[in-house]
Amino acid sequence: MNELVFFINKGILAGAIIGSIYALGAIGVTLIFGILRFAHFAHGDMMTLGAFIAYVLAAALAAAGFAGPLPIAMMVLPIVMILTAGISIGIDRTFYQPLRRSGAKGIVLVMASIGVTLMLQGLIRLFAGPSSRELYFNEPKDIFRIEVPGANQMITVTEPQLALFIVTLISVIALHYFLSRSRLGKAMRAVSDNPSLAQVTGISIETVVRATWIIGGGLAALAGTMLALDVSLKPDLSFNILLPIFAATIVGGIGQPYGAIAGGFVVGYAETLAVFNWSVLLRPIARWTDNAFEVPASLAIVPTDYKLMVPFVLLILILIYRPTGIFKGRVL
Amino acid sequence: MSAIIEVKSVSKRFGGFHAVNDCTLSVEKGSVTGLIGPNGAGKSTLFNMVAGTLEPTSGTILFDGEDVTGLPSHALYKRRLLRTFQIAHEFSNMTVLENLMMVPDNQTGEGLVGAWFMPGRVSREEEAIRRKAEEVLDFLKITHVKTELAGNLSGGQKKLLELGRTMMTDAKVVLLDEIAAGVNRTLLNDLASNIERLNRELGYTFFVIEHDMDLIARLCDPVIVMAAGSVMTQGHIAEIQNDPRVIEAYFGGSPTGNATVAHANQVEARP
Amino acid sequence: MSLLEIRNLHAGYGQMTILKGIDMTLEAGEIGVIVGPNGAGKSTTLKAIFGMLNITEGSIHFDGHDITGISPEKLAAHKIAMVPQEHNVFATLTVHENLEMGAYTRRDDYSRVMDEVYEIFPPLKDKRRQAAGELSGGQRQMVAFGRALMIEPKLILLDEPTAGLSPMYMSEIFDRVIAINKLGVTVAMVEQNAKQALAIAHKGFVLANGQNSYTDTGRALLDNPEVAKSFLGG
Amino acid sequence: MTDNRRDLLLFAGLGVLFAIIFYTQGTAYSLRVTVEALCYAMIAFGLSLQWGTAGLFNVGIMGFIAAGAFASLFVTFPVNQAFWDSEGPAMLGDVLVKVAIGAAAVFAASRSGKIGLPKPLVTFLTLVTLAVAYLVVSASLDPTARYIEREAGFVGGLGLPVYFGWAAAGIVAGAIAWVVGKICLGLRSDYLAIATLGIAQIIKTFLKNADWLTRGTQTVSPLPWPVPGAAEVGFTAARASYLVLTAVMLVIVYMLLQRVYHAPWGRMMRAIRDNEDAASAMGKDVTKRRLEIFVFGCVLMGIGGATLIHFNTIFDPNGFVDLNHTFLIWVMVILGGPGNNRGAIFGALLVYVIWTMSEPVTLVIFDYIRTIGRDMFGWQAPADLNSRALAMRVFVIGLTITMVLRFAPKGVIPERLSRKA
Repeated sequence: MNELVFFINKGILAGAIIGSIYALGAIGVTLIFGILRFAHFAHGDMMTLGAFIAYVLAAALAAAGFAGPLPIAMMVLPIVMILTAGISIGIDRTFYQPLRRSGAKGIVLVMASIGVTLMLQGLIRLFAGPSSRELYFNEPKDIFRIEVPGANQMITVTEPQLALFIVTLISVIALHYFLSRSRLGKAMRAVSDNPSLAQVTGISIETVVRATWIIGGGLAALAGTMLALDVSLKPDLSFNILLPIFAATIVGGIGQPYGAIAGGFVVGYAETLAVFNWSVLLRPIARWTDNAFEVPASLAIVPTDYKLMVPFVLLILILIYRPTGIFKGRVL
Repeated sequence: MSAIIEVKSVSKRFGGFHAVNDCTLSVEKGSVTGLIGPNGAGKSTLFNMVAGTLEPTSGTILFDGEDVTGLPSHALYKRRLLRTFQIAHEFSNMTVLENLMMVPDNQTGEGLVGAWFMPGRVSREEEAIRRKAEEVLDFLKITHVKTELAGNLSGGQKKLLELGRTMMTDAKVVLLDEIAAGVNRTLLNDLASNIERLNRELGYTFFVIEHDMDLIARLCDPVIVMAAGSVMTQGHIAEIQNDPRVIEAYFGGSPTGNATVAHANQVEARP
Repeated sequence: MSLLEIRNLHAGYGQMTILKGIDMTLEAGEIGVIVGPNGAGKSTTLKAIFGMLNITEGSIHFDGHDITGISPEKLAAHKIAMVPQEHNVFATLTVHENLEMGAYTRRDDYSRVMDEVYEIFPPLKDKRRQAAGELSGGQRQMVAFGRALMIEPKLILLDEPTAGLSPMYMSEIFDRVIAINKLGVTVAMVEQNAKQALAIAHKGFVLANGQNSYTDTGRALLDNPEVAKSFLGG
Repeated sequence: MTDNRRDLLLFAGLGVLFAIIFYTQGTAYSLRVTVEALCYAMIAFGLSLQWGTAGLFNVGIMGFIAAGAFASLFVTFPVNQAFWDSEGPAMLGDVLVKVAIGAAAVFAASRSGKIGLPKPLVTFLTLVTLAVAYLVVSASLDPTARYIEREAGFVGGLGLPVYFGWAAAGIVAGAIAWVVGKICLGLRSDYLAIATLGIAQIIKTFLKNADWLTRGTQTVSPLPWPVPGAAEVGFTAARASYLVLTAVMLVIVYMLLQRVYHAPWGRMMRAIRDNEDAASAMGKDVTKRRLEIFVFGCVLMGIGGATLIHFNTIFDPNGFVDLNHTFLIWVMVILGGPGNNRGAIFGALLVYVIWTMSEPVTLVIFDYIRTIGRDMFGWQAPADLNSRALAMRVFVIGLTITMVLRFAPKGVIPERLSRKA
């Protein structure tokens, strides 16, 4: 049973955690892809930026002696999301909108977003330095343990992980209601579907663009902060998280928010299970069969160092076999 | 005569919309075949499928007896099927001369090895291609814009350049997509007589989408009429123009709906 | 004052001028039909009204307001609706959502208008939960019209509403246009099927080379032998 | 004519800049900067070709540089006798045979549609074969790698002359480009951007972790020089002769590029960039030609990377970073003028000099800030201020990219559209 618990902890839960992060990021990327029609390379650094803002706020509050039922960084999340969304809109106004207005090709916007990502990286490192930081200040990181009968190990979920599941679920449900029920949400889908008709219908494209950045920026901040709470705040997240998020977007189908969620979990699980040491699960089988076969010490499909290979290979396979992704997104 | 292009029950759907619906037609070798029909009848979609820019949802297209369904346009060019575009697709950052000179295939200088190591052969070829291009420019009477960037030409000149490109190589079939739009009358006359000449003397087959009825009447036999994604009828222009179905579909015949008639009467009755 | 007044309009895309002095007036409650050969500037005129291209000279007044060069999304506030020629529905949205998007600029309760639209186009009611992209061409045309009606427009602009439809459908569409007009909506329509369209028009505008070449009542244009000869295909 | 005069003026200005650097910074140091700048210019040629001439978006330059550098290392580094005396070669041969069989099996599976199998089955078969081949290969590679690391340290090199290494650098970078391009070039350029970004990270990860092949983070040095080294002829002379060598290579490549650009090849490529549909209708195989130019560009990047790495004599996988080896080159090309080889050279030389000089300058500026902050506000600067200061340069690179795109999208020396009669 211990092996099973280990698998639940290191396989199923770990996959769900990273999958949630990817899903939250990919929703933003897919919406930006659908409405602004370019691959937003600065998304990884928007996540870092959000986490960094959370760190600054939480550190300030912690220094002021503020305390509450939850970790401070979690309590300031709404403010962090609003701030990051505001910054995203500011970035759009300053760097992307002028290019859009001048009728630049999509690929020029992609390049501009790379410029933006470098600027964010520079600023974050200037103020935060290259070292990694904890988002917990004088607070215990609660750990929830679930006992499993017949096993002496326990299923463990940390507080930030549990919070991540909850906020991901809430965000996904909220997004669903927003896109299918609200006036603005439907307008976003309309613009993604047919921008010129949307304009003729009286939908202000700029309003929709703003909404896109608010959602994308807010979710990026959410994902970044949760990731930083779970692990630690590292300023060099950007490209290493960007590739899986792009993979999730394309696997799910470009422009499809539900696809992005599915894609996020597909990529998250693929990555986790690929580096999972499967010999753990083979050992009990070997025991039952009186060690009829030898179980190697390590039986991971992909060595941990090559984790990035997994989203990349998924990306390549989907491009070869189904460029529209699972949810029939558009092919650019 | 035998068919050079055969379109066999070809359909094309965009989402749920049938742009071309089970369309069957053929173009005889050596003919100038016209394709007419109201806007949105599926003519351009059909054309694009024949030219290899769109892939049919179902059905087959034969060129010179071979199945070419879904082949990309550059492969069709190799079989000597050329096309013009309804909206001129000039290479706007290149000169008019360059626009023409890029057309011939198998140029030695188009390969890296050729361009680097066979300068003599490349420049001989270039000389010949340039002469050919200058002839074409002369022929189209646009020699004066030879060194102008194609993007700066007028709409009509761009159309001529479209046609000029098809003259840079020996074609079997040329698809002309609304070549007359934006070209002035005098030039159009020249164009028409040259299309006739290419057809008669060099045996070019033309397949023509056109809204200019005079041009259709002058050049095309037979004329195929498309409506709602498939062929309605085909025949000599004189038959077509007198076919009541065609008049109704294309030229806009007498109103048939009852309300329409009633309303029409009402409109008339207004002071 | 007329509902729509276009004076000496020059407009085009980028550097290219397509309209070279168009004049057009429509009174409230009329059907105006714009016909002419391809490239004459018919659709361009509609797009110019709709603020979708560069106006270099001239003016457009609607209901006493200067709307020259206004941005497209602002026209809904003036109660002007447009039905483009193609891609005129949101294919991935349901029929119902398409209609809701039509009413995007409305902040009041529009459920009555919605009911009316379903009444005018009964087939849509059954398919209201279906994605518009799955409907047939005729039904999509209904969605497009319905969407435009949601703002209870004073003026509706139709860009070749019969394009791509079989002749049978065509008269149905014209019937629909008349029905819409009877609701009190002024209609400006570009049409290829000149004869049929002029027959239902109070006013017809024949364009050629970006300029007015004939303007008269629909009937008069149909009866004009010169017009018939040059533009109606004999 | 005025265009040429302008170019001349710009290059003259650049010459003055270099003269000042030689005068103030000393010959040996300045020679180093110049050689490195020329290597960057070679890489910039590759990008200018891809982006300027064909509109291909490559953000994985670092990967191609690293791959080229490694290839050259492998070909030129002295033979490791310990490896060749061990079981290593045999075991590695076994792995290679398995790779070959696996590749053949995957290829066969992907072509099984030809014998009438339905498409979903073909896909399924291919993926299963791929998975099996991968597992078999990685299962036999792991012990081999461990054995080699234990017995011989790493595989070592082939001990061939440097020029062979540089050729190999081009070939390997080009081969990787071919595979990536084959998959992505039929689609819109965003996909290529994403894929190149990924492949670069993966190449770097591989070079960093495959200790049996590259010694990983332990780095390999000294790499051989194609010209007499400092030990033989002295610092300055050695660097000067390396400079002459790179300059000659650069001139040759420049001439080759100019020739194809003005040949029908260049005309065709510009036509494809202008209007893909029309070029295709005029018989040009757009996807194939794009692949050609992508591979060609990456070959130059590989060679440039190899010359750079040999000059510094050390192969360190951690030394390859996106900023220095991808985005810096982007700045060079878009600032210089994409699609114009003179622009690429100008951009490379200017940007590289500014880049190198920016390090000491930034540190000096931040030193002042530290002093002023302490004296006036009692600010205690963080201990890692220096490394933070250098992050400002990342910011500046990003800002330059966005500003150039907006205000000077054609660069300082724009592409000339030919008007010759």
